[in-house]
Amino acid sequence: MRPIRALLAGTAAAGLLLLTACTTDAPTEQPPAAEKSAAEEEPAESGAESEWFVQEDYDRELAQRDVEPEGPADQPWLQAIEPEYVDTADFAGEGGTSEGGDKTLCFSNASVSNPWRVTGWITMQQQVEVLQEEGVIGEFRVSDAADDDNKQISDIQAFVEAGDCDAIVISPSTTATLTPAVEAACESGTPVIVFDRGVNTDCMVTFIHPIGGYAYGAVGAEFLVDNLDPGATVLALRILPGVDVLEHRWAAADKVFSESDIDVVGVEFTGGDGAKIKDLVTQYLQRGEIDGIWMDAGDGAVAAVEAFEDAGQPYPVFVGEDEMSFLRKWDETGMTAIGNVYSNFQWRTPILAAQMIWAGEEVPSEWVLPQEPVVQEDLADFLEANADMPSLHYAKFGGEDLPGYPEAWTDR
Amino acid sequence: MTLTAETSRSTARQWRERLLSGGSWTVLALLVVVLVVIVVINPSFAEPVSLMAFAKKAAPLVVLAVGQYFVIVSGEFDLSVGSLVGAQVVIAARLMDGDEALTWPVLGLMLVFGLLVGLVNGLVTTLLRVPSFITTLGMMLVLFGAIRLWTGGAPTGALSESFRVLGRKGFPDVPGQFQVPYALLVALVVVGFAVLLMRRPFGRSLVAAGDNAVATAYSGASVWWLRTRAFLLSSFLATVAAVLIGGFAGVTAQVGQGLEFMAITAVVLGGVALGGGRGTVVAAMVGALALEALFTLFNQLALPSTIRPAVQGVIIIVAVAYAARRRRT
Amino acid sequence: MRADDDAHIAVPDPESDPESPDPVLRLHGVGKEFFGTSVLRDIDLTLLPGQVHALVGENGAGKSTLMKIVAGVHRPDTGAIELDGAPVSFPTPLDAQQAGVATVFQEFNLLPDRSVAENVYLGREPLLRGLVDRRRLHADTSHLLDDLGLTSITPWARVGSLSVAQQQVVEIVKAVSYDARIISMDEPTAALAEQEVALLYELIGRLRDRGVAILYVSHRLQEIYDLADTITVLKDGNHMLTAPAAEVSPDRLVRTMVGRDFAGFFPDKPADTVPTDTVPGEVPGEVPGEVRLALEGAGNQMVDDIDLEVRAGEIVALAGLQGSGRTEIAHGVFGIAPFTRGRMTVDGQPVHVRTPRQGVRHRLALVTEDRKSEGLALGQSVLANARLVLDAVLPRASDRRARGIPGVLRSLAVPASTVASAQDVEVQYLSGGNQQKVVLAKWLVTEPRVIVLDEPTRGIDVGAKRAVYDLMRTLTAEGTAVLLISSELPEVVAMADRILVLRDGRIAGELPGGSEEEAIMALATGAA
Amino acid sequence: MTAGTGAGTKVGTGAGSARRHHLGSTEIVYLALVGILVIAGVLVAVRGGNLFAQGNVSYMLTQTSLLGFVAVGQTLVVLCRSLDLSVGYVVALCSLIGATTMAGDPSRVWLGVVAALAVAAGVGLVNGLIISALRVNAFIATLGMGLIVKGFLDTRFKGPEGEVPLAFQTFGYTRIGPVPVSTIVMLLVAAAAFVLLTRTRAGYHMFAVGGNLDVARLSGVRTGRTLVLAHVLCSLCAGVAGLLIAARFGTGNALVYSYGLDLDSIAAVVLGGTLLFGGRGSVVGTVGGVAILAVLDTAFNVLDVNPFFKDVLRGVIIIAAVALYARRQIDPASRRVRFGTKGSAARGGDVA
Repeated sequence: MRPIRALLAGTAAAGLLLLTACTTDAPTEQPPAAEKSAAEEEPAESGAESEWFVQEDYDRELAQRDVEPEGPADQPWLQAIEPEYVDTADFAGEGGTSEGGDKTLCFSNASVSNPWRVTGWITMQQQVEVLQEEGVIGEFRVSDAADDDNKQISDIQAFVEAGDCDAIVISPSTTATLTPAVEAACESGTPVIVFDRGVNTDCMVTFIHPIGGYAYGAVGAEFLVDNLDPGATVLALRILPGVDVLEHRWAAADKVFSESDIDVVGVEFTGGDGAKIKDLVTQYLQRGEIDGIWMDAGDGAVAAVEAFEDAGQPYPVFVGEDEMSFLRKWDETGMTAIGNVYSNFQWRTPILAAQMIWAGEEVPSEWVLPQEPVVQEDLADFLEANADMPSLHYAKFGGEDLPGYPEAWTDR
Repeated sequence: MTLTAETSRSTARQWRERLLSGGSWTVLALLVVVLVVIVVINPSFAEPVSLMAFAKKAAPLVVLAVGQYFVIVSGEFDLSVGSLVGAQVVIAARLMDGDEALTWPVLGLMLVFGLLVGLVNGLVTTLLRVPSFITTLGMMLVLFGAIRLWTGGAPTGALSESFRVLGRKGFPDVPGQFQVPYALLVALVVVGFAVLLMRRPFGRSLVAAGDNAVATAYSGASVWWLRTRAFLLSSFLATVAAVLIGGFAGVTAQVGQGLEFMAITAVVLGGVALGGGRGTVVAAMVGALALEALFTLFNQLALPSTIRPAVQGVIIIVAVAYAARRRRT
Repeated sequence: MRADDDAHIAVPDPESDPESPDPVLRLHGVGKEFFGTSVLRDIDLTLLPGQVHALVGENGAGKSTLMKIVAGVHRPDTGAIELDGAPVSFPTPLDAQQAGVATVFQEFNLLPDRSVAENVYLGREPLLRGLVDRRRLHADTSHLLDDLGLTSITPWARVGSLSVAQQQVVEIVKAVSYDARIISMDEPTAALAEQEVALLYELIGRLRDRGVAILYVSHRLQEIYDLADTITVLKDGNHMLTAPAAEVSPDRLVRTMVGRDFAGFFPDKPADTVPTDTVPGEVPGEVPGEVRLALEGAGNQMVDDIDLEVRAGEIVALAGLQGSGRTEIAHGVFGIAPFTRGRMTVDGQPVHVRTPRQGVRHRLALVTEDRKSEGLALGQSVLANARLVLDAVLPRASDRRARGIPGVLRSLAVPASTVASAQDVEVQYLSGGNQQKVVLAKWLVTEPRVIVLDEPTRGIDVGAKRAVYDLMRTLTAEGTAVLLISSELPEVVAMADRILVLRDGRIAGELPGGSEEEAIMALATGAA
Repeated sequence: MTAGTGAGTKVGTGAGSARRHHLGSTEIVYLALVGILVIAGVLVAVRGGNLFAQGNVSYMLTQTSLLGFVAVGQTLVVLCRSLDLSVGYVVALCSLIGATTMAGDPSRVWLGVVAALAVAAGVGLVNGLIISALRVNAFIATLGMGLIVKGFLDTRFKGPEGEVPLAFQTFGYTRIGPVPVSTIVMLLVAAAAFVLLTRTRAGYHMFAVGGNLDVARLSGVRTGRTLVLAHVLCSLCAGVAGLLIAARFGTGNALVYSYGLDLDSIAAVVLGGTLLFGGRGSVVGTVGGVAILAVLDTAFNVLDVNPFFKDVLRGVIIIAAVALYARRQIDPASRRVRFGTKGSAARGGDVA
């Protein structure tokens, strides 16, 4: 970063903070936050030093990548890494209105506001249908919070209040904010299953998630480090700040980059908007070469690739996601790339977990699903398997054996 | 650009006066200052390739700002354009699903849909007398929900290559070399068309209606139809912008979000008065360019992206306050 | 009939009369200029408590300006104002109000969505322990209303739900609530129906009994004699007469009001009002003097049973008091508030004009009474305004026909510099006269067959007036039918071929052009 | 709709009392609320549920509180013919200021509350001053202020931050019967706003400023001060909403600004019968408007309706409601009528 630019940015930032000074008040009122803020005012955003980075979690997740998961290899959604099983016999047969079959399953969904969630949500519904056919599930009750934590808290409260849920599945909108509501749900005695993002409690019967954000972020960063020469430039594109799963991804990547010779020329928030991504990449390309792109989620990856095409630049080494549009673009262009995976098939697992809990089968208390990126070698297979799928579909959706396949995903 | 030398000479003085008299002056100065600072920081920005890339990126906002200008100058608001852009891109992607043969039929359908939205906005505002802020806010919600209802939450399908040409390609079509983006040509055509339209009876009546609806009605104008046509134009241009944005970057779930506020901000930055009757379409265009230039500047300054909205907010308020001060004295 | 003796009548000096109370408000030699034009010269006015002082005069005589000086809206350029014998000046209307000088303007200064009590005490709500004491608010209002005998109005009634007369009364009540010792009223009955006036009379009577000095501006002779103790007549900004009402006969009052030397001011009627054949294009072959506009039994909510004819080349004037239905006829003809009954024909063809657009299509034109709110888009250029009708109704022909605008503007004696910069200069920066010329121009370029001029010379300078009169002559010479609405009787008398006098929404009678102004006044006021 | 134009003919000295009673918009709002409750109740019953079960009722009430706070504040500024697009950001800001100041320490609760409200009031003050003193259009001023706060939030806070002590979380979770404490507090705030508008000079003056600025000024109302006060109070209400968020989340969260509270609150205010152009309206109506939205939310939730359909219906309802109010705004009484009419010609029908 050129000094003059940093200076200008610093001046602007300082001026701005002066302008917004009325909102910060005296530091004496916020002793715990005050020290941090000084570091954060620096224009450089260093994930590895941020409050989001926890070395212990980072190490664990990175190690988990190499652990052979337990469970059926052809059903990754039932696999678990280093599971510690808990006994669920207490929940078996007990609970609510129905004995044996026709249980009421309640699901509090954060939202279906992005393609990843839409794909997973379809998979989940298909899985529920299977169990409904089998007579395991009677009613499947869903509340969609439309990304509103406050509404989701109410939704969960309503499930608890209604009292007739035989299990409550929660996909939290934000980790920190839903903790009290989830705790309240646990206290009601109904088995609680949390998946995707976590909460700051371990009261639920099982917490289902892929390995995690650190692994996700590190995989991509390591791929770039491995495939780029020292001193190569990388642009990091992020969706938005403040969401833990996304912050973990960047924190890990930043850690990896900081330990390498890669030069991260920019970290930008894009909101996942293709137009903004393409514009940003184009502008970076005007200022110099970009050798690699790291993204914290695949939304709009194709727009980033196109920016290189339109600028007449060679393709970068690219870290995308297992979204079909990107996989197809990757195949088309033959660039060096990796399709990161935040296992979409995890949307099936909570339903199956509920079935297991009702049956009194033991489940892992923390159900860590495998999370394997799509690499060049697998690419052709995934493309073929998902040939009819829409462009914003996720390759590792894990619903191929469900009866609704493929129409449920193609004709949504 | 296509104006003859004679007309441009005769209008030059007139423009200068208008720019000095209203708030338009502010934004032109802002644009120049921002561009100069960008070039100082990064001289390569002045290269034709970079400028053309800037033009390509800015084109959709210019088109949207022109559409919003028609509505604002007639004394109304259109908050539905962002949702409409999103809806149109998603509709296009889903209906054509990458099929080249469907490009034109789908474009036709988009046009019809856009005009329908504009017509509803216009008629509800003028005949049912619902304030346009509410009408278009409602329309924004309806479009947002309906389009997701239709696609199950995330866009499906793909845009055909020929659909994307306008927003993505240029002439000559050699990547990385100097090219005149089609988006720039579209924007120029739109601006030219808008400038001509504003010099037509329709344009003058529209501004007059924004200035004094009673006097305009008493002069024989159908004010409701004038305003409805402004909404139709806004929706039509939102459709054009959708073609450009969809072409530029393809389909993403977030496409179009927040564009209504961007467009209104651009128009207001251009010195066009909210409430109508004052400001030129060229100033609205300059406002859009200034806003885009500002974003580019932030980028060039490597300003942390989190702080950019704050700087943007300060600049908008200061610019409008400055213009208000000028008008008062 | 014009008598020389009423030019200046001795003003009785109230101070010399031991019987009369001390004056509350005195104006000494007050004068006011606008843009170099003197609108008031050396006015003396003395208001006594418990007396109604009528201020009369034609439009443009300076009544409104004088009222606004009293109200603190304008400040006098010369002269002094004394309140209770001490000199005062009112920088803002609020200051005047707080000094006990309240003014009830024609346009309502009320919030329609608030209650009577809330309006009356706005800004001075009674408090009890920091909160508005609603009980006292209502009680005080109630008390005020009772005091004034206004039992029909409740303090909590929403003002918007009241009749116009009641709203007028609320305005006055608000003035009274300031403990106003002087209340001036600008044509308080102008917006009232006849039945509603009684309410106002009653109120004024009670105010007088309370010792309030009332400055009452009105055109209606009946009212003046019903209410006033003293009458002051203004004419062209000059103080003509102040005398006890009982001492001024209606006849003399009218003469004092209208008496004016206008010799040579109005352009002569051409010897022959029949259109000549010199006009190219549109009118050849027409039967001279054919009926252009005719109404038969036309009416709506505001006017009833209107029969009138305007022939090509003829000027027909609609005279009458403000609120008598003149403007409403114009609005009916032009489709702003269409007639709901009767027949209307243009050039012998029955027409239904439901919107101004249809009016323009039938080649009618209306120069509205209120230039600023109904006639012009003030922020737009002269040219844009001048071609507004063309743009709005005849867009295809607009560019071609707009080329004639500079010529039209020049023919109306618009300054050459303004014509040259017509494209750039916003209308709001023009003088009233030039603004009016722009309004006229926008209609002339449509080549109307019937033009309705509603108060075309109101608030414009003498030169512009003359231009308007010349224009009317030119138009009639070209075979246009002109319907003139005016409160300026000399104008009506000198310009019109026939005069229809309206009273309370009906035609009270027809007089030939050149009739005596007194005769018109008599018909208009119902004195005849 | 039959306009009572004919009735105005005899308006004379004795009118006013004889006028037939009109339904006010507040009454319409509550009628609509009852109607929607009945329809939703029946629909839910048909599906075998009970909309009025305790769980659903408390859900409904909980949904009202957050938007309720914001909408009550928004009512004040809308009455003044202004609007506030920054409320969403203020809510987020105050949730963070509150939570970080409390820092999990029960003894600092009051400090957190004071800090959050002080910051909120500061934002409102700046909003009000920009609008009244710098004469920047409220739309632009508050949009810009929202962006400024957003920039601050995104820069300063990297995610949920701060910790709310359990004692304060009760504000978000405690219920008395089916009624959440937060709803009670919201109703108290609404009641305070009601008192402000109906019992204080400041409130009276807000109506005047929104109704007709010139009349207000001529009557000695300090218009600028009134507008600033409305904005400060609006932001304060948003600040309380932020504290509620903090109490419910146990922490502060910047992403609250993406909930769309700004436009939702304006929609609720207008749905509650307050005129967007100021001068007419009530907090009671706003609470009704918020309740309507909450009932819809609850019914959709119980009926398991697609969340996107909710947006569609919400948009339609807002437009329809305002169209209905607009129809009723034409006051037949204040129109002058001299002669009876056979038609019902509206004056200047062409002027939109």
